[in-house]
Amino acid sequence: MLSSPFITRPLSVDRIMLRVLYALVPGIALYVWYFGPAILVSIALAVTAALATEALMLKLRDRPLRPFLSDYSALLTGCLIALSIPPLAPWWLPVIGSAFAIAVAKHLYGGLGSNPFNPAMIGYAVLIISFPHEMTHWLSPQGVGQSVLSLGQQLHYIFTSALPAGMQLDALTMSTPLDTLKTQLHLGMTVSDIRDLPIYGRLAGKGSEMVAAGFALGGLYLLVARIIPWQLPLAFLGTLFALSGVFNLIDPTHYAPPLFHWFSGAAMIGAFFILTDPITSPTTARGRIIFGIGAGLLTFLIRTYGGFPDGVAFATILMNMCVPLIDTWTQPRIFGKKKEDKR
Amino acid sequence: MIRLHRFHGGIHPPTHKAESTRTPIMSAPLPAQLTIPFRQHAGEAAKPVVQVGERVLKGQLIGEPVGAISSSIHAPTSGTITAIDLQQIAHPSALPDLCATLVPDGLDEWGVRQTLSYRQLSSDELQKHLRRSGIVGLGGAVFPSDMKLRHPIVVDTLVINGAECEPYITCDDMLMRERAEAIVRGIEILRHALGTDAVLIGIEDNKPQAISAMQRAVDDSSHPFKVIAVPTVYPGGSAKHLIKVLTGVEVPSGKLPTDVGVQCYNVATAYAVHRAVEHGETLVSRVVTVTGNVEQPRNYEALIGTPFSDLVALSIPKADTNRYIMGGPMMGVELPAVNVPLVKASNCVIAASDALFPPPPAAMPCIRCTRCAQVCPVELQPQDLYWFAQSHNFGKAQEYDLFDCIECGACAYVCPSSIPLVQYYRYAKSEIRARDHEKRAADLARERHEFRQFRIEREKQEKAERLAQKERAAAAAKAAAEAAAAIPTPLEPNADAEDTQQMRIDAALARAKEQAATAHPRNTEALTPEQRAEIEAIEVRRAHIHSLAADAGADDEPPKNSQGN
Amino acid sequence: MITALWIMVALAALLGMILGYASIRFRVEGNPLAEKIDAVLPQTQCGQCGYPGCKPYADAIAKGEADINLCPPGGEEGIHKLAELLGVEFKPFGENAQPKPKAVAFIDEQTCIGCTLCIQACPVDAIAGAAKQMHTIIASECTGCELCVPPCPVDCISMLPIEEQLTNWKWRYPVYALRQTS
Amino acid sequence: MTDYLLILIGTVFVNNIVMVKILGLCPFMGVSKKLETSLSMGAATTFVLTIASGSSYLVNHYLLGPDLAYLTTLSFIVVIAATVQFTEMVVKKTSPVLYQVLGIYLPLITTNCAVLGIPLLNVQAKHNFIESLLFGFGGAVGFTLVMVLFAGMRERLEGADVPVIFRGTAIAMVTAGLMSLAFMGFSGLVK
Repeated sequence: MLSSPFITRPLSVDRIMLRVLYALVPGIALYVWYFGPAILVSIALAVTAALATEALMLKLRDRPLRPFLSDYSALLTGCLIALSIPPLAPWWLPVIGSAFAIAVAKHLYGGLGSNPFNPAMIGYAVLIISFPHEMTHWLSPQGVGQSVLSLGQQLHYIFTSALPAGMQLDALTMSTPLDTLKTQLHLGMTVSDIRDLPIYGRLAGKGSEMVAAGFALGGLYLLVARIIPWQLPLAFLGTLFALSGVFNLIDPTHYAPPLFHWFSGAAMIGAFFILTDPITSPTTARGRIIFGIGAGLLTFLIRTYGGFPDGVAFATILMNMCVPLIDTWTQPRIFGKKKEDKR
Repeated sequence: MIRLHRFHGGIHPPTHKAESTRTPIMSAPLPAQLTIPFRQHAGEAAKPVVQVGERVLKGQLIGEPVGAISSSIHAPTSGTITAIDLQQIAHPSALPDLCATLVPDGLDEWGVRQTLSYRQLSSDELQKHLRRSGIVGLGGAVFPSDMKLRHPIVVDTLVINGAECEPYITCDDMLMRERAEAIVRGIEILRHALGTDAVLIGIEDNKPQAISAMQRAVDDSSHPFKVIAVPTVYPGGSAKHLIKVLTGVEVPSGKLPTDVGVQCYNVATAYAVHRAVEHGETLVSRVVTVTGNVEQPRNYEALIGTPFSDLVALSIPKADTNRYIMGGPMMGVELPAVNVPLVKASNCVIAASDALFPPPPAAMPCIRCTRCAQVCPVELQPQDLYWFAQSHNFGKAQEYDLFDCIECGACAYVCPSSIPLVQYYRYAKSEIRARDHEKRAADLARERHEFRQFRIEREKQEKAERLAQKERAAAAAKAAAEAAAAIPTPLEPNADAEDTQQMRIDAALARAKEQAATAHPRNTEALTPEQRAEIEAIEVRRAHIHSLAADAGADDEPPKNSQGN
Repeated sequence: MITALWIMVALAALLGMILGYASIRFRVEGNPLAEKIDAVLPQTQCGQCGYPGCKPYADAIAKGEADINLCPPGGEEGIHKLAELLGVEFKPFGENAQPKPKAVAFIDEQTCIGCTLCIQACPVDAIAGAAKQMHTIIASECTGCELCVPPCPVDCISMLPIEEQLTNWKWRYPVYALRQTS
Repeated sequence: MTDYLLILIGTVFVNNIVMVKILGLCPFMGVSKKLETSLSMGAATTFVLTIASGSSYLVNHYLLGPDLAYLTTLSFIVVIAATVQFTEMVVKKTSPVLYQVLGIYLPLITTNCAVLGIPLLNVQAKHNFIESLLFGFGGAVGFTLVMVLFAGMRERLEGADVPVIFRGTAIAMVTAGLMSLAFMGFSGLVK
């Protein structure tokens, strides 16, 4: 017999995930506009691998395929992995990343809803530690690189790792704006000198700043549609802004300004699409603020002092580890209980 | 104007109240047979006080309260009790309970109706009268109303609950529209009994007609009651939440409203109090909404014990109706069968079809989106409670305040994964209760076992003492017997004089000893040395056994042994 | 080499002194473990474990003389609790010690001859009656240990399983639709 | 001052003894089923490690010196064993429940390789007394930190629908591996 309540409001997991996917569209569109369609190939590869792994794992675990394949969560994981690795990467890079993310970080823990770590970020971390070389060949925005590949040539490279005769990979790719900043600072340049380099635009990297803006736009939609809680992006971006602002005020020659931090690397996509994964983020309002602040702090530290070009992924999984504790220690007061009554 | 307060969360499901408020309350015809359960209230079930075959009058007591928290059950109409046995009732378990079956004689003849003048009544007398009249909270919790007047309580605000927040249900709405004056009189009786001045009548603002009817009745009565429109939000009709909205006071977790000086009654209860005090009518009928998938949704005033099938038939269910829900769609229970009887808690019955209430899709895993936490009126973390309940981690669930959950269903209503959250909480709660019960039973058993062992030990000691006494007495008797060896009439007169069992036993023992003493030499005459040696060996063994037995708190009496061989 | 030896000896002596002092200063008496184990046991006092009651069994477990899977009335859950308390692995019941459904004893009052043997056998004094008078089980206090059954000379005691009623009915675990493969 | 701070941050995060140096895995896996237990275990280890690194410095510096360096390991073991014994007695007296809960893992702090490892690393790195203490304390705090985080995750995982063959230690090992992966993010932060 069924138990009450007998009526429900029609909103389902797949619709939530679908809206998150819609929100990625402006960012991806701008990505294609500035960097060419290679990213679409990458996304296709990652998504296919993610769905295939999901299906395989479900089969192995003797769980129904349809509801889980159609909940779009694997699709989203695939997209996020593709967006966080260089688009002109050999085909096996997104495939390995997605497969690892879905198989180990998601299904070993029991699939949707049980994973303590963000699968996409685990996939990314595994790739950057295992294949650091391949992970640094980012495409130059159109008009900045010395030569340009056609789509056919790009496809050819992705699947065979062979470039057209006479072309060098270094001529096509560059390191990310964040990475360049770090390297050049080490070489003794000042921030303002570095930002005069051709790869930089008004706020951060040329092209990539617009992609970040696209993700921010999608994120704002998610906020307005109340798909994601406001505390997480606000606390994360706020902390990043405040920290970089303070350091930039103290020593503008060695520390990049706040908006540079916001619009470079994975800050925007992280703030709105990665940190806000409900499964791996805290459930209490105060917990979310702590989580966001922690992630912002770690991102800034790793970007500024650490050995990796971007810190969002590591900050995310480091904070993921803290989620159960944050949840336990930020339980809100319940109706009819005074604060001190609580445990 | 009074300042209203807010509580966290809540939802706004479609109300569907208009359907059943188009026509006035209709009196349901007398059914062919009534089934009256003896458990219609919170607390102990009532005890039957009528015999099978007995003729009863309307309003006559047929079940009397047992224990402190209990209430009375009355015959809803005049007729004959044809059975007192287990019958199916409206309960999610579909298990039967003790019910009286009453076949009406059609006269609907009232028994003695004791009317009272409440102004001369002390709170105590009123309390007794309500208990006799079987008045319980008609909002759904069916808590005996007399308990709410019990001393020592200090109440400064009386809250009257006319919120009726659940969708579909309109019985309180219609009652307020049509019988506002009687409700106000009932409120005045309760106010008088509680000795308070402030009375706040909270009605959700989606019932403008009820609000104006009640306002008019209050104005006419010239009592200083305040009728207050509260915002429509589910579950705004939960007593604790209505109190919060009206007074801003939160009833502490695990406490009663009276602990913060507030008492809360439902409007239908106030109406029942008025009928009981000023008309002497015990609680034998109530207003119930019949709605949902029926042609003519409306409210009926029906006798307790009326089969739901009769009521539903009056409203003509549509063809695709396949199940019935008692109560609202948020907290009601699915009826195990449509012919189960109406009880005091039944405020509504909804005919349901798969089109009206589509069966929920298969549950997906929880994605911790916290939409449930956003709507929880108790500010719990339903996603955590679910996580613990589904993994049978009851200790943790309790730590996360599972028992503060009011099972309102708001969490399950918004859950994008369609998880039957409330059922998980009910499961966890009943498991925890069962465990507590087992724990208490185990503690009781331990206590009783320890007491028993203590008792056995004590008895053993006492026995040993008695034995020692006996031996002393026997020795004395033997000495006396030896002294009076010539005269073979030893202890009889003494025994008669004393007339105690103890002395007789002592005498018997003494006799036995004497016999043993005389018999002993005869046996040991003319024995071979081998036999003597054997007997000695046996004696040694026996002595050893004796000492062991003595150590173990020898139960056997030594004289018997000495008779041996 | 000699220095090294001396150093080690000196070190050992010094630390030994500190530890010796500590062992006197922080001495602990009593074993609170048996009591904790006893609290977990169901207190049926049935003796199915081979010990004359729950407390002796608890003492035996605490001393490490008895296994944790000897208490059928406690059920698998009882073993889990003991395993958790003692930090050992769960151990299933043996062949001849399977838990039975909960039951209470019932005396057939027609047959009872009033011999009081069952009263003496009951570990929790849950049988009321006197010599030559009919005996009755106080159901609410009966632990279902079955110890009263064998002594009865007329076999008038039977064990009735506790049936589900409104008062002890429990909500079921929701059926999780996704567990079955579609 | 900054040096000391860097030692502390370095040992807690960057060179975490469990996640990066992969020391002390036995209690890390064994006592991390419950949050409270892991906290207490962390506290006990912190106490032992701090005392042990301090006293082993003293033993090494004043008793052994460079001539008797071959006695380092031996004497450290003796010092650690004594400290653990002492801690055990104190815990048994002050908190019988904790004593019960920590069970075998309390005396096993003796064989926690992190506890021997840190004094030896101290000798290797030629830390002075304060640095040794800080290094020991920081290492222990790092140990406690990851223990507590790990225990929190394991408590939550208890309710998860983990595939049967991965239940228990297997999924705990996977989690520990992924945590270690996350800690690689700190690499390069402090030398």
